[in-house]
Amino acid sequence: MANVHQFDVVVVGAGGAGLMAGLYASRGAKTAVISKLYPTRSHTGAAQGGISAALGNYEEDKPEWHTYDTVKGSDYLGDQDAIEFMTNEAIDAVLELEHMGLPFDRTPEGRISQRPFGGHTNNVTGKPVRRACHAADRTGHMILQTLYQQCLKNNVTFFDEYQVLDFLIVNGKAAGVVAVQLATGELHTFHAKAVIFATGGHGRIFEVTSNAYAYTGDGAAVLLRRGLPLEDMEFFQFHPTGIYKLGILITEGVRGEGGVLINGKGERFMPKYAPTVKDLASRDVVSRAIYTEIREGRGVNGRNYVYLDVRPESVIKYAAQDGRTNPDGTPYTITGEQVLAKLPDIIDFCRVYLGVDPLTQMMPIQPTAHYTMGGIPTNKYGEVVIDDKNTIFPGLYAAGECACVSVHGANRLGTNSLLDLVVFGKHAGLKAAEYANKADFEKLPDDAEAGARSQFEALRKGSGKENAFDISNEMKKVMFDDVGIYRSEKGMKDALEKVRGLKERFTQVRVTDTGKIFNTEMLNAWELGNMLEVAEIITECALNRKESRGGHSREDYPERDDKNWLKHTLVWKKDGKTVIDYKPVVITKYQPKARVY
Amino acid sequence: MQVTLKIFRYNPEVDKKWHYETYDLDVDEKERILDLLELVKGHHDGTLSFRRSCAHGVCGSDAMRINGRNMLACKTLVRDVGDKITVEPLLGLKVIKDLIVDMEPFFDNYKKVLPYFINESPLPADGKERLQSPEQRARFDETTKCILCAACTTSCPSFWASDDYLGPAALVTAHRFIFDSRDEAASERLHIVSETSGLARCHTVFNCTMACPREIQITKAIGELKMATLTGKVD
Amino acid sequence: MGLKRNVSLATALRYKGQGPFLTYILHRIGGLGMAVFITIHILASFVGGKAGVFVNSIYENWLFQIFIFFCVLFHAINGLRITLLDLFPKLLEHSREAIWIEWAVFLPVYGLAVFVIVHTALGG
Amino acid sequence: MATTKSRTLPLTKRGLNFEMFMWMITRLTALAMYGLILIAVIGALIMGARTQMNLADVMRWAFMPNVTHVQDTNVPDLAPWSTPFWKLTASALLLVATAHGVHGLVVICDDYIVSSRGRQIVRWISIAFMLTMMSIGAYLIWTS
Ligand SMILES: Cc1cc2nc3c(=O)[nH]c(=O)nc-3n(C[C@H](O)[C@H](O)[C@H](O)COP(=O)(O)OP(=O)(O)OC[C@H]3O[C@@H](n4cnc5c(N)ncnc54)[C@H](O)[C@@H]3O)c2cc1C
Ligand code: HEM
Ligand code: SF4
Ligand code: F3S
Ligand code: FES
Repeated sequence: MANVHQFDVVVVGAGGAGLMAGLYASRGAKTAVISKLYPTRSHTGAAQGGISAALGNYEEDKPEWHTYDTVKGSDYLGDQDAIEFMTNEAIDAVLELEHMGLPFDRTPEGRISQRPFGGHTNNVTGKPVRRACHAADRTGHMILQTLYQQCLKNNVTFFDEYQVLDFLIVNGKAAGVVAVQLATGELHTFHAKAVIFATGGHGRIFEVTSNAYAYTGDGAAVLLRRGLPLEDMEFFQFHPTGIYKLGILITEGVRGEGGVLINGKGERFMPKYAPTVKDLASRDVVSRAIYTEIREGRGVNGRNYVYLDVRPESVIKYAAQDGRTNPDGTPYTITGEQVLAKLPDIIDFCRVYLGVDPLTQMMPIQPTAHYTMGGIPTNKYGEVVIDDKNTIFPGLYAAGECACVSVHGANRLGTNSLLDLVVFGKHAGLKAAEYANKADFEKLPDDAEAGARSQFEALRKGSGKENAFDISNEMKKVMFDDVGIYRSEKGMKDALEKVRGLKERFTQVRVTDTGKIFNTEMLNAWELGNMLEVAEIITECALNRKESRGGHSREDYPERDDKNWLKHTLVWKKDGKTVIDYKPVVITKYQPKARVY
Repeated sequence: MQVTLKIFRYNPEVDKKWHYETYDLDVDEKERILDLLELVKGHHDGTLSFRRSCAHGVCGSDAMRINGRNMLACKTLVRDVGDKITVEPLLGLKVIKDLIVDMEPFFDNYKKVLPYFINESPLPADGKERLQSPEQRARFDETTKCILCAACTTSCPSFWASDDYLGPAALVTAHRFIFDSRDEAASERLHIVSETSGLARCHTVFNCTMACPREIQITKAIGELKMATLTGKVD
Repeated sequence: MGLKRNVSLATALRYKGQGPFLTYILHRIGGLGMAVFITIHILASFVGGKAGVFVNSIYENWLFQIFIFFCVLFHAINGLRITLLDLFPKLLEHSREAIWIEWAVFLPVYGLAVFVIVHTALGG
Repeated sequence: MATTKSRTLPLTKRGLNFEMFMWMITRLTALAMYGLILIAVIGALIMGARTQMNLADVMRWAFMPNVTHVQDTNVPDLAPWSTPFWKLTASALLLVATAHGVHGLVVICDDYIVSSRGRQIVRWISIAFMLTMMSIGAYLIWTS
């Protein structure tokens, strides 16, 4: 075989999680980072608002509060040991990023600046607390750049524009991955002792989404096909504020800086739903509030959107009503210039895509598909676990959005994902290197590429009756409408049928491009296959969970049901059939109680 | 509205020479050029190839020439360019297929300017962050915005003349570190950017600044670098 | 194999740059024009004789004068703009205005000069 | 408050090399040319150019205040136009303009010629060319 590469550790994905893992793994073992995009194109770069850590640079804050907020945010589905682990590591993780040169915004004292974010509170007073460390409204961009730069500094080996298609298992252990080099169309086998998946989420299965084209659930689908389980796939987060129709995200930071939601009648409606923290309630709560307003006819012009208002005069007016103050106790005020300085990209998006200037006009927004809470089950060291007893799969690791630790449970708090990337990316990298230094290479199977090749061949053989683009659009629509913010038995059953039908039709798709060089048609079709796979699993898991919790909210079962459903879903694909099982939630300090904001 | 989309096409495995292909589409004026390309790929010709990811101008995948000027396809709306649209690959980089160009020389130049934070001094005794005033932070804010889309570098006549020229993007990166009060390798970087194929090749053409989708004042940043080599002032 | 990376002059000139791209091209033409002309002029004066007279006759030609005066004036005014912008990088933010001012100065002066040259040429 | 240690690099640490030095020289010579041209124009006006010369002649003189440039005009007395002062001014302009112009040519060549050998050759040729032009020019100024 011509294209075989041997590395101790192979990292799949070069977003925040992959780069952090690559950086740490490469210090202890020979490491390669493989990515289907140039690393700096990864979706981490789109993250806007910030990364949370209880630095307390403005006011008192502690990791315990951060832990509790996260547990509460997760609607008690998050594993509390893992959450505690993450929030305790948070401070060092953020400081480490600073030491790597990340240009955080600064306080007047020269320390890292922080802003309030949904669900982050002072546990004593219940008031929002400034916990999100930020670099303007492009924190993720800065993290991505900084980590990539540090990888270059440390001579990490990159394979840019290689798409991983298959995961190799030998003797029940990880043995490597197979990837296609986009520029040549050649298959490459990466022989490895340890493999870390950090491929990001799958938000592209929804019509209105803040997610990148690359978010097609590759990692999850590849492992699913190889018989590994996925966890909590029914939990998907809808962010309350996406640009109307386009889904482009308007960060929660806008509300952190004092922006408020306004319905079609010109009323501020969040106090009705979350009397204490109002517009800064947790995302699932705000998304549902917006939907309720729209459904009860209070959308703007009877359409399915509302307004987000960050005009300085409105901010000052509502801040005064809320009694919000500056750190020194004076009433909170803001000017147009300050808004522009703190949220330059958001202002830019609105001007470009909507022709709306947020400093003088309100922004039309609607909830948008945003974050994958579920994913590849791991423990807090990033080791992939494969059953309810947390049995470790030797040599396989996962981190970032594609993984489910689970620290986000049923609903992720804003800014906790970036934290998740750096904390668990780092530990996955460390563990993988440690493992690789003890383990031996498994012998590669004779035809390692066979699995990958046959997947591609199937896509060449279809009758060509069906069009992939149309299938993709139909899937997105049905998933957004029926497996979106509000779900019901009937809607989801219809959706499942539809998705299965689409899967069937997908076998009739034929890729017309027969070339090898940048055959993006082939790759897109393969990705559509992954999306359909994931969409089906999500729908099945969601149908199965008969309660409402966090991001999963059912009209037919509107209450949380801790007696029957305080457990993680595990799902396998066995001989084409979906198998669902459960795993207990780790509860240490915080017993479930009703969640009010 | 009815638009005519003319696309540069080149498939190395079939074509000897590149050509243009024209598509008539019915689209909304608020659609992105990227949406149009997706539509062509989905319904007219699946072989059309281009890079894209974020679809809202933050990842830097889809810089290309639209009506003769470098832009991001996902940040340009139909109403910004009218109903006659021509899409071509970036200039000065080798075309691999259709709108996809070989980005390696671009990233090679980026890597030349030590594009990473360097500070080998001990950390503050309390183990916390290195201090930096908001003013010091603001000094290099502009150049931290770069998404490495290459729109600037491939609009620069000096880069067209030779890809040896570091190009505006690499210089922007150098600026980001040289003017960061915490960084300690300003001198090394200034030596690199003042080499023959560095600052001296910039003739204040401003194509870069006009092309930058992140609205970075690139020419100004380069100007500051030039003055820094002469005066030694880096704060 | 891919196409070459080379950018032909024709393609380069088709790039839709804005004001400063145009001035850059003209500046280069102006600089080159002057350099070539001055070299030839000095050499011709040095050699003298028939060749010198011939070169000077080109140089007396009004069409040539329109061209070379363009080179000189444009290069000088644009050069001043570049020099000022370069020495005070802060001004680079106002490049658009600088270009406007430049044309506002250049066009009347050059227009007047062309008028005078043509007038002289026609009037004897 | 954050550290405020001065960040001015010493001369050897600025990356100030031939390229950047010449970059500055190009701007300085540009300014110098403006200065010299101004002197020439003011001088010409004082010496009565306004009534005795046409625009083209003034321009010619301004860009190179050498007496041969006013020989074909209506100026009655060439003596004030050919003093050592003007010869010096003309020589200064010659030097500055040649240095500026030749380096300009080098810059243009450097844009397109990438091999360091090629660049070396261009440099030597231009130095030779520059010296030649300067001597010929000086000869013309001081013998006219
Ligand atoms: C608009 C937006 C704003 C956000 N804002 C915030 C915020 O303010 N705070 C916060 O905490 N979180 C935020 N998030 C969430 C957070 O940014 C993401 O969850 C996180 O960046 C995911 O990082 P990752 O490393 O897991 O994946 P990514 O950064 O997406 O990286 C995935 C990588 O995997 C590679 N890859 C994928 N498939 C393959 C394959 N088959 N073969 C090879 N490589 C592959 C890709 O090339 C890429 O390099 C935001 C998300 C979005 C979309
Ligand atoms: C008042 C007079 C002049 C001014 C203000 C001036 C200014 C400038 C400046 C600022 C540059 C640098 C351009 C850059 O780096 O992009 C330049 C370049 C140049 N100048 Fe001049 N100049 C003047 C006269 C001359 C003369 C008399 C000659 C000819 C002998 C000349 C020939 C050139 C050439 C060939 C270049 C290089 C062009 C390029 O790089 O594009 N200049 N000039
Ligand atoms: S400076 Fe601007 S144009 Fe250049 S690569 Fe960066 S973002 Fe793109
Ligand atoms: S286009 Fe090029 S010449 Fe300079 S100002 Fe920009 S780098
Ligand atoms: S697709 Fe990311 S910049 Fe256009």
